[in-house]
Amino acid sequence: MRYIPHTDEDVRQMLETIGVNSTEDLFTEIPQEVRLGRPLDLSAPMSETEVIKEMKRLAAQNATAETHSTFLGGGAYNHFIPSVIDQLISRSEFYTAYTPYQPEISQGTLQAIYEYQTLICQLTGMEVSNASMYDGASACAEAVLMAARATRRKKVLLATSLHPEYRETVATYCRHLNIELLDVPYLETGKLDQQSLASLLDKETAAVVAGYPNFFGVIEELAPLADAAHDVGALLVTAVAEPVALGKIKSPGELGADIVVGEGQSFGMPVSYGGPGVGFFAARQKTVRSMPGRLVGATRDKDGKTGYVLTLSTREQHIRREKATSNICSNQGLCVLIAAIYLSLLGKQGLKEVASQNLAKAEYAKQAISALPGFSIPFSGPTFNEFVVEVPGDVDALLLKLEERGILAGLPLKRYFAGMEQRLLVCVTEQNTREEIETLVDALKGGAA
Amino acid sequence: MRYIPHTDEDVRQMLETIGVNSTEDLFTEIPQEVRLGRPLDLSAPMSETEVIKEMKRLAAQNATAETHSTFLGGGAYNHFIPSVIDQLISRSEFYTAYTPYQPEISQGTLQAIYEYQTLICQLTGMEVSNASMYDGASACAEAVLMAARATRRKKVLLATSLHPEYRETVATYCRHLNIELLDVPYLETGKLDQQSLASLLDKETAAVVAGYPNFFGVIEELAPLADAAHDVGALLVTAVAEPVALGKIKSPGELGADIVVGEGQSFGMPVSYGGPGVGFFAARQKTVRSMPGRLVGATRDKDGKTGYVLTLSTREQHIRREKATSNICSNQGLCVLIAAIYLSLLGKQGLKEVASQNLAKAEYAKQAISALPGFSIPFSGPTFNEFVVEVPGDVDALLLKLEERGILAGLPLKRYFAGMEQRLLVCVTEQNTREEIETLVDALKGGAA
Amino acid sequence: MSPTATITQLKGASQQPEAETDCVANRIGTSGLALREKLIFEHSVQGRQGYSLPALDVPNAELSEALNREEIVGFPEVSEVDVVRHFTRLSTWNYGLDSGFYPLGSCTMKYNPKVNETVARLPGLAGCHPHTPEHLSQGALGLMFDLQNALAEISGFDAVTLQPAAGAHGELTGVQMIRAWHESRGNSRKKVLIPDTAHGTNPATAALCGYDVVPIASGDSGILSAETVAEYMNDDVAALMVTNPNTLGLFESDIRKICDIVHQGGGLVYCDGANLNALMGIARPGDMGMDVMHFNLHKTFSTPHGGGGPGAGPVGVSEKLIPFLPKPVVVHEDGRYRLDFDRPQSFGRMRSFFGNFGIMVRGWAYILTMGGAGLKQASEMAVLNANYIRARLEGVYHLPYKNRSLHEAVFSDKQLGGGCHTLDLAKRLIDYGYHPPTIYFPLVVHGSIMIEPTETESKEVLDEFCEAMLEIARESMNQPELLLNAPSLTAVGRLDETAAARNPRLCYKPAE
Amino acid sequence: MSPTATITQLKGASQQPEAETDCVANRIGTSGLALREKLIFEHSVQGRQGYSLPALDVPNAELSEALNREEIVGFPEVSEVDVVRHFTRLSTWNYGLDSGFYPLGSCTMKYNPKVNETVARLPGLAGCHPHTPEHLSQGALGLMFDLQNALAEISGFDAVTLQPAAGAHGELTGVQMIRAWHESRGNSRKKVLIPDTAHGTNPATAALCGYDVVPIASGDSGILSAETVAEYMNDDVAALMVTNPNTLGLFESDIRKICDIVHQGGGLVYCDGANLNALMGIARPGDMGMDVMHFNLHKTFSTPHGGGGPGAGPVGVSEKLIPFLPKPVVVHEDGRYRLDFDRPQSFGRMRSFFGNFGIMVRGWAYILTMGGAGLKQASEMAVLNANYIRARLEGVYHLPYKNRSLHEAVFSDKQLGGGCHTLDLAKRLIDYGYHPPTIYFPLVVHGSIMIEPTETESKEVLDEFCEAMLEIARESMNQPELLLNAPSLTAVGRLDETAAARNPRLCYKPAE
Ligand SMILES: Cc1ncc(COP(=O)(O)O)c(C=O)c1O
Ligand SMILES: Cc1ncc(COP(=O)(O)O)c(C=O)c1O
Repeated sequence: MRYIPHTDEDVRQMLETIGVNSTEDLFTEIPQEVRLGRPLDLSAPMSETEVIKEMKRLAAQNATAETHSTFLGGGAYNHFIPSVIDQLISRSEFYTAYTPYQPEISQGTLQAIYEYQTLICQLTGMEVSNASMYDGASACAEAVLMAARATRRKKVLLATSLHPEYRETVATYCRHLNIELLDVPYLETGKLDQQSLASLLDKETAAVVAGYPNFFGVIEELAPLADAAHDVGALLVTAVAEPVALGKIKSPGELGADIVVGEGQSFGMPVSYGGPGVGFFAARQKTVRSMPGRLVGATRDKDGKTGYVLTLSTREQHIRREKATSNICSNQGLCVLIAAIYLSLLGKQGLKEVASQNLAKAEYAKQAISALPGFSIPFSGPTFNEFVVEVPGDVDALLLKLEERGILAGLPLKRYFAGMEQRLLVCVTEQNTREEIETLVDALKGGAA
Repeated sequence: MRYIPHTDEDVRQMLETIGVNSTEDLFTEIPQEVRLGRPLDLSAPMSETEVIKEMKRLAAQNATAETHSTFLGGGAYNHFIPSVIDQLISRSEFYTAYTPYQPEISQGTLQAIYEYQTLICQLTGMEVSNASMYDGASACAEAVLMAARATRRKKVLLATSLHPEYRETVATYCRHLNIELLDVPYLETGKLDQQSLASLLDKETAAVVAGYPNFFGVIEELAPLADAAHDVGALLVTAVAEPVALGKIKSPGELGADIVVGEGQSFGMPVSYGGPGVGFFAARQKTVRSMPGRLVGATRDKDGKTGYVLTLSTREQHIRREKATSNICSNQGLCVLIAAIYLSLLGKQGLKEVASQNLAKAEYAKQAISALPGFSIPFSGPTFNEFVVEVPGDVDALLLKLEERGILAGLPLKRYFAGMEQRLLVCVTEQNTREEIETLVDALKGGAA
Repeated sequence: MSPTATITQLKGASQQPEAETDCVANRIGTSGLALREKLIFEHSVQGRQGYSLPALDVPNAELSEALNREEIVGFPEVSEVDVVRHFTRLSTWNYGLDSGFYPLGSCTMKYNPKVNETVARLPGLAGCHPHTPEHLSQGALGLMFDLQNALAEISGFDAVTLQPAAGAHGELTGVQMIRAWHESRGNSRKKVLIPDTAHGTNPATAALCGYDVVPIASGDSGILSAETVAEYMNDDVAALMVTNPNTLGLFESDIRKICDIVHQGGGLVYCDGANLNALMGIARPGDMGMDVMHFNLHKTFSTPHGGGGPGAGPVGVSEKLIPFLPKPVVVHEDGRYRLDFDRPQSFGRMRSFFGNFGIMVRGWAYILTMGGAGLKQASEMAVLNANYIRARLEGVYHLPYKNRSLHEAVFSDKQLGGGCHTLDLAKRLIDYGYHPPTIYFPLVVHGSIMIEPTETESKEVLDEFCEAMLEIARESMNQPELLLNAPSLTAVGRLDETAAARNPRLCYKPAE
Repeated sequence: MSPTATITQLKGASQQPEAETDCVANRIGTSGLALREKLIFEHSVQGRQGYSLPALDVPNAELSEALNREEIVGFPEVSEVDVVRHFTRLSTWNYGLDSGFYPLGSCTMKYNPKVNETVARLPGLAGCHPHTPEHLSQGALGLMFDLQNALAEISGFDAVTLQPAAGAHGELTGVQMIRAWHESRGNSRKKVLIPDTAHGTNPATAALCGYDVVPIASGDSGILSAETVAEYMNDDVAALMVTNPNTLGLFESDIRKICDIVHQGGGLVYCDGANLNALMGIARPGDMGMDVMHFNLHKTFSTPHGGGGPGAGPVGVSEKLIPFLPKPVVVHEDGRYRLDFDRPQSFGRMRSFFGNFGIMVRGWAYILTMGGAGLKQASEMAVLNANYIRARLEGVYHLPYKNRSLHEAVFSDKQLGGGCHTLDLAKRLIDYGYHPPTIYFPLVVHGSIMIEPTETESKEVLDEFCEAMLEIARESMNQPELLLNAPSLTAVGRLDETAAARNPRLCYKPAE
């Protein structure tokens, strides 16, 4: 066994030092009645060759952006990943380290997190960012809990246009905490209905939660939402499932958001069947002590040299136990590093340019599809790189026809929304060439005919 | 340009410091008449996305062991490459460093070379190894030159069964140095003809050069060759194109060889269309000062700590210029590291086991093919993981038929040897499963029918 | 003679700085060249670029001015080489498992196999979009299905969900199911019992599910007694959360009886499976009577910790909890794998999509590599290693609990000399070239030193480490300042955590 | 007070060891934790394994006893984790381009792009066997063909071979062709002219082709004058080997005239193309009248040096040398790529197969990325950087040649104080966190300090480096022992190279 170094002689000597006769004797505290009296029913050990072969067999059964033209978004996005990233995160000092509990030999991780926190603040327009949550959905749930803590209120208004899996996660997290969740409907623009919002908001309301862009790809107008929320002392929570948008659309912070959460997968992580990505979480300075999750701060050593440490940990479970702001312990460490590298590489110009390309390509596709007979764009609001399409005929049959042409045309919305049997969420990123888009349009046309 | 950091402002400031007005002014020493008065006729710069796409397009046009069952050897071998290797050689401290001229910040490279030198000595049964040559063929050529230097003789006997490209390379290197090359024929066993050898050997002979195993996969009997050579004061040079064999067959050193060279690609390097691999070069202690190439030696710092340095460099071109033992400067550094990692992972047991598997699988294939009607094994000598097959009918037509079944069945020998129109060199390694071998045998049978 | 010359002479003489007198046998740490590196923002120069994009091949599009962002203020502008050097240098200030021994107790810092990294990067696995139709993601679904089953077999549970992203997330998933089960029976119990040895995530999780936490003292032996549990058990108790082996490295040998008591009282038993590395192939929490347990793939199943994640925290449950599993669940029907969303009793979902799939791939590669026999051997050797360290350090280091240890050994700093504490020992170990053990946890041991070697460490490594520990104990008697001033070899010295918390600086600002 | 306490106090006081007083502005080097590591052989324990193989699925086979090897005496037996930690630790004692500035003159240590590493590992490129039939390796052949053409365009030559594995190998290839050309004309000239600024590989190569080397003094200006060449030229001279720009970083501005003289005398001109990074898109050796030149893909075309290789040393030739190119040559006919072996006048082959294909892939990725415009910009910025360093250091460092520098600047140690030499400066730069420049080459400069920054370094890096150089020059006056004892921060100090050569220990033996 190449991962276990013990030779028979090692074992003999070690048992002797311990003063027992066999490894069996080390387990005497485990009563016989709870022992497993048989070998585990798993396959025999495989060699490295065999493991790779088996994994390639599995991999070959999956469609990817290499095997298909893909227009899938809806919470996970195909963006270009610079080669630099994998080389840097493969440095074992990063990926084989634990949480940086011992700062003197973890300055690499700690400085990288500090930089990530700063980048997230700059991107979202907020003042403090934590060191990550599990994903966008759980970050959103934690944001709701934080809003309830910070306002000491128990009512939360969730946009119906928020990513449905974020909504489900919020509901799960809130279920046993006496937090009441109410839905805010959307309009024909695909944007949140501000009138309904006004009628739901009151002095009991802890927060309003909206996607930005929302699940339909529509860019919400945040400023009026923030104003409405603030008027009653509630917080505005925005959830950004596609943060590349923030290269092109105003930051939630600038528009008045109080907590900004989202999914960072777009920043250099592969779609990886939905994980791991990284939940980002940023807020205002004044609420820092009710934030969930780890925080890295700058400090000094005894000689005055700058260094970084985990800080404000009295908010956390390992100190505060049942009174902690969250139960989170391990977060998405290495994905934080990926995001920090990606954002450093892209930088001020790059993120703007990649966002502009997403916008332009999606717009190009949207216009072309909207011009197809039988197809329409049900929501009139401005979109970023995703938009909803109403298709003629049977969606599933259409999708199958497109698959035959090597195209994954989009996400059918019927799973999430009753009454959306004919709707697809189509996502176009900088990875889709004009040619691919034109093939898609052509195939939709042919498929619907 | 992401590799060039200069902004316009940087350039302006730098030019000012230099005291010139434009970058153009920096090139004043280049006369106008030799200037290129036009842009280079190359394609426009490509983004990373486009470069990767183009390279994938090219890659998709090549057959590999992933797309075909392959039985190709003849100087390059498909062996399993443990994942550990790529992770370690991707550490930038290794792969982005230069030759370790400054030992105090190159101890990683230097210790790894020292370990490689030791591993090569242990494997070949020799006393000193250099830090690598370009490949097996050029190492073989340098061995001939060294033998001539060491013996002050000018006649060298080359086995006809030595890899033909090694023979060509030796001939090229010797052409202008007054070294006479004579061929030693092979017998029906595929082994070198000792009687012819005896008749060619004389007091003018610097060296006898034989493959081990030879190009036909046949394992030469080295001891009598060594004795015969030594009797007249000549050296035995053995060239090992497939060093995995040394896990299973006696070391050339034990059998009396004086210089052992070979190709190390089998030790963890991909076949990579023929390069880079690594030429290894080992000899006896007494001839160390006439060895070509770099050598690493152990020494101490001023506090007595052990460290490693490039040494005996008075043999080399940068000190001795035209009197150097070779002109080599850069060698195959990173491939040395790969070999050191591979041999450390495999170790004493592993190299033996992988060699045994190669032998057993090749033997299995050889027997099955020899039993096919119309097929025969022309050489009777013992082989390692390659053997020559005499096929019925047209070789090219047969190979094409096998390609259609996804099999690269072997290397046709007619390119190298007149009179071998019907012969294939078939190689079977631990990477070929029994199933693949059986499919090969079946396809040969069907293809010849 | 110039003042500098004097210094140089002093250095040359017997009074060498500590960093250079490293004559201690087997001491791995020494002093070497380190490279400083500023913040990435401090490298920024207007107009530099570290990226490339294909030219836009469609007409440009613009947003209305109200939506359009002008600039991301503060974002860096750097070249590719800046980024590469920056993060390369940062990495060199870290210590990873591949750097050396990393005996963080409760964290199971076992070797992270490289083949796992290779397969997780296969385009067909890393590149599959979570919304890919099921018939085009059979490989991903099949892998998840097989992993669910393997984990069920290893743990003795009846079903497994792979959704949670880490251990604590798994705890929350588990306790949510417990609560859903109680509610399905019209039962609204309010309390969860948690021994004082438990990890902080246990009480925090219970609280997140709206439960009141009732701490139970573990007592002198370090383990829970059935009697104590019986005392606490009543019909307001929804569950007991127990870690087995517990965080002292001790097996809860009354566990069967304890489970019976809780069950008889109408409660359920949650198992914190962080320490499963002691038990594989030997005993199964499901067979002990526990109802639900989280795994940490990033501990027991060798996936890398990544400087704090991503991990994966699958949860196994007994039959009765299956209806409450989070959605979706991977099922196998008619030779096809499918995601089952139609689970009316499910308590909901814990996150988007299906979990940290990339981590599942690594865990599955590990299970395939080890096989059943290999996993058992791993547990045996992990326990052997811990007991060996215990045997070698016992006496010199105070061992508060005497029961046979399983995968980890917990000492205290009681016998250190010179006013040195656990923190000082930890920092001194850094100078010796080791990552320190977990310290000050579990809370029941004052000055706890929690050492978990795992099975991937050789006797030689353990011997060298034990020598270092023994040497440091001697140093605490004779030269305590070596501990009190440690670490002395790292590029930054002991950092002021109090100052960091008093005046939090969490975000770089150019003026800073 | 114990003696240790005294030491500690001394340390705390003003007389801090040098390693801790790094208050020099912009000093990158500092002291940090390093980990020691023994030889891999010293980790060996009988029975340990670092590998796995599938079970043998065919009957075992045995060799006769006469052939069969019993054991590879001395080979290590270690686990996978041993190997990973071993080489990881070794790597940390190295300094790479990704660690920091690496101004090795003549080596063109430009940034090694990461995308090149990615594409070189594509299975379809790395996994193609050299004996694959041509119709199944069109991708590999096409890449080689396009690379040949691109290099020809960049250099102004008529054809290019990719076979040579490195620069010196390319030189040998080139001089072989020169000799073959002479012989084809019944001409057996015996001499090759080589200026004293040339790299050692030039004379060594000429000698390997059976030529006598005639050194030519480059004279006061550092460049060859046409007159001098005319003096040496006669009908026993087969060729002149010249590096342009030469190793002093100076352009050989008489080159056209020199080529004419050599050609008129019946000889050919070889160009050592190591310094092509100064000329791309600006001037082409082929257009200057040179007949043959090697490229170093591992310099000009950004492929990594790998701690000494592998590189690639393609050779470009003018029309008249095409028949003599080594075999095979990649040709394009009827829309297909093919290897042409049928070249009767070829001088032979320099190695197996077609060259270091994996390096060609990287070089081609670089050319695609840069395009023609990018290559020209690279050369311009490389020259700008060298001149900037020259301008900043001139005066403080002695500059032996005054002609305008191109891609590198060569200083001498004449103006260092305190008995310090180039070697001391080099070692002191290490303490500052830099890889030293090339030293003691070219030989024409006594105590040569040869600095080649390349275009991938920013003004900020150059400024910091220049500050360090200036500071060290000051130190040489005021505290020369800082240079003489350098490096002081590395885990090993200055190594005794003389002892190494006197008593060579080249191979580990357990008794050692
Ligand atoms: C005993 C125990 N329980 C739970 C956890 C939490 O696991 P995670 O960090 O994966 O959320 C840990 C982690 O250290 C632990 O040691
Ligand atoms: C001027 C010059 N010529 C030739 C060479 C030899 O090149 P290589 O090391 O690639 O063989 C070098 C390498 O340093 C060089 O600088």
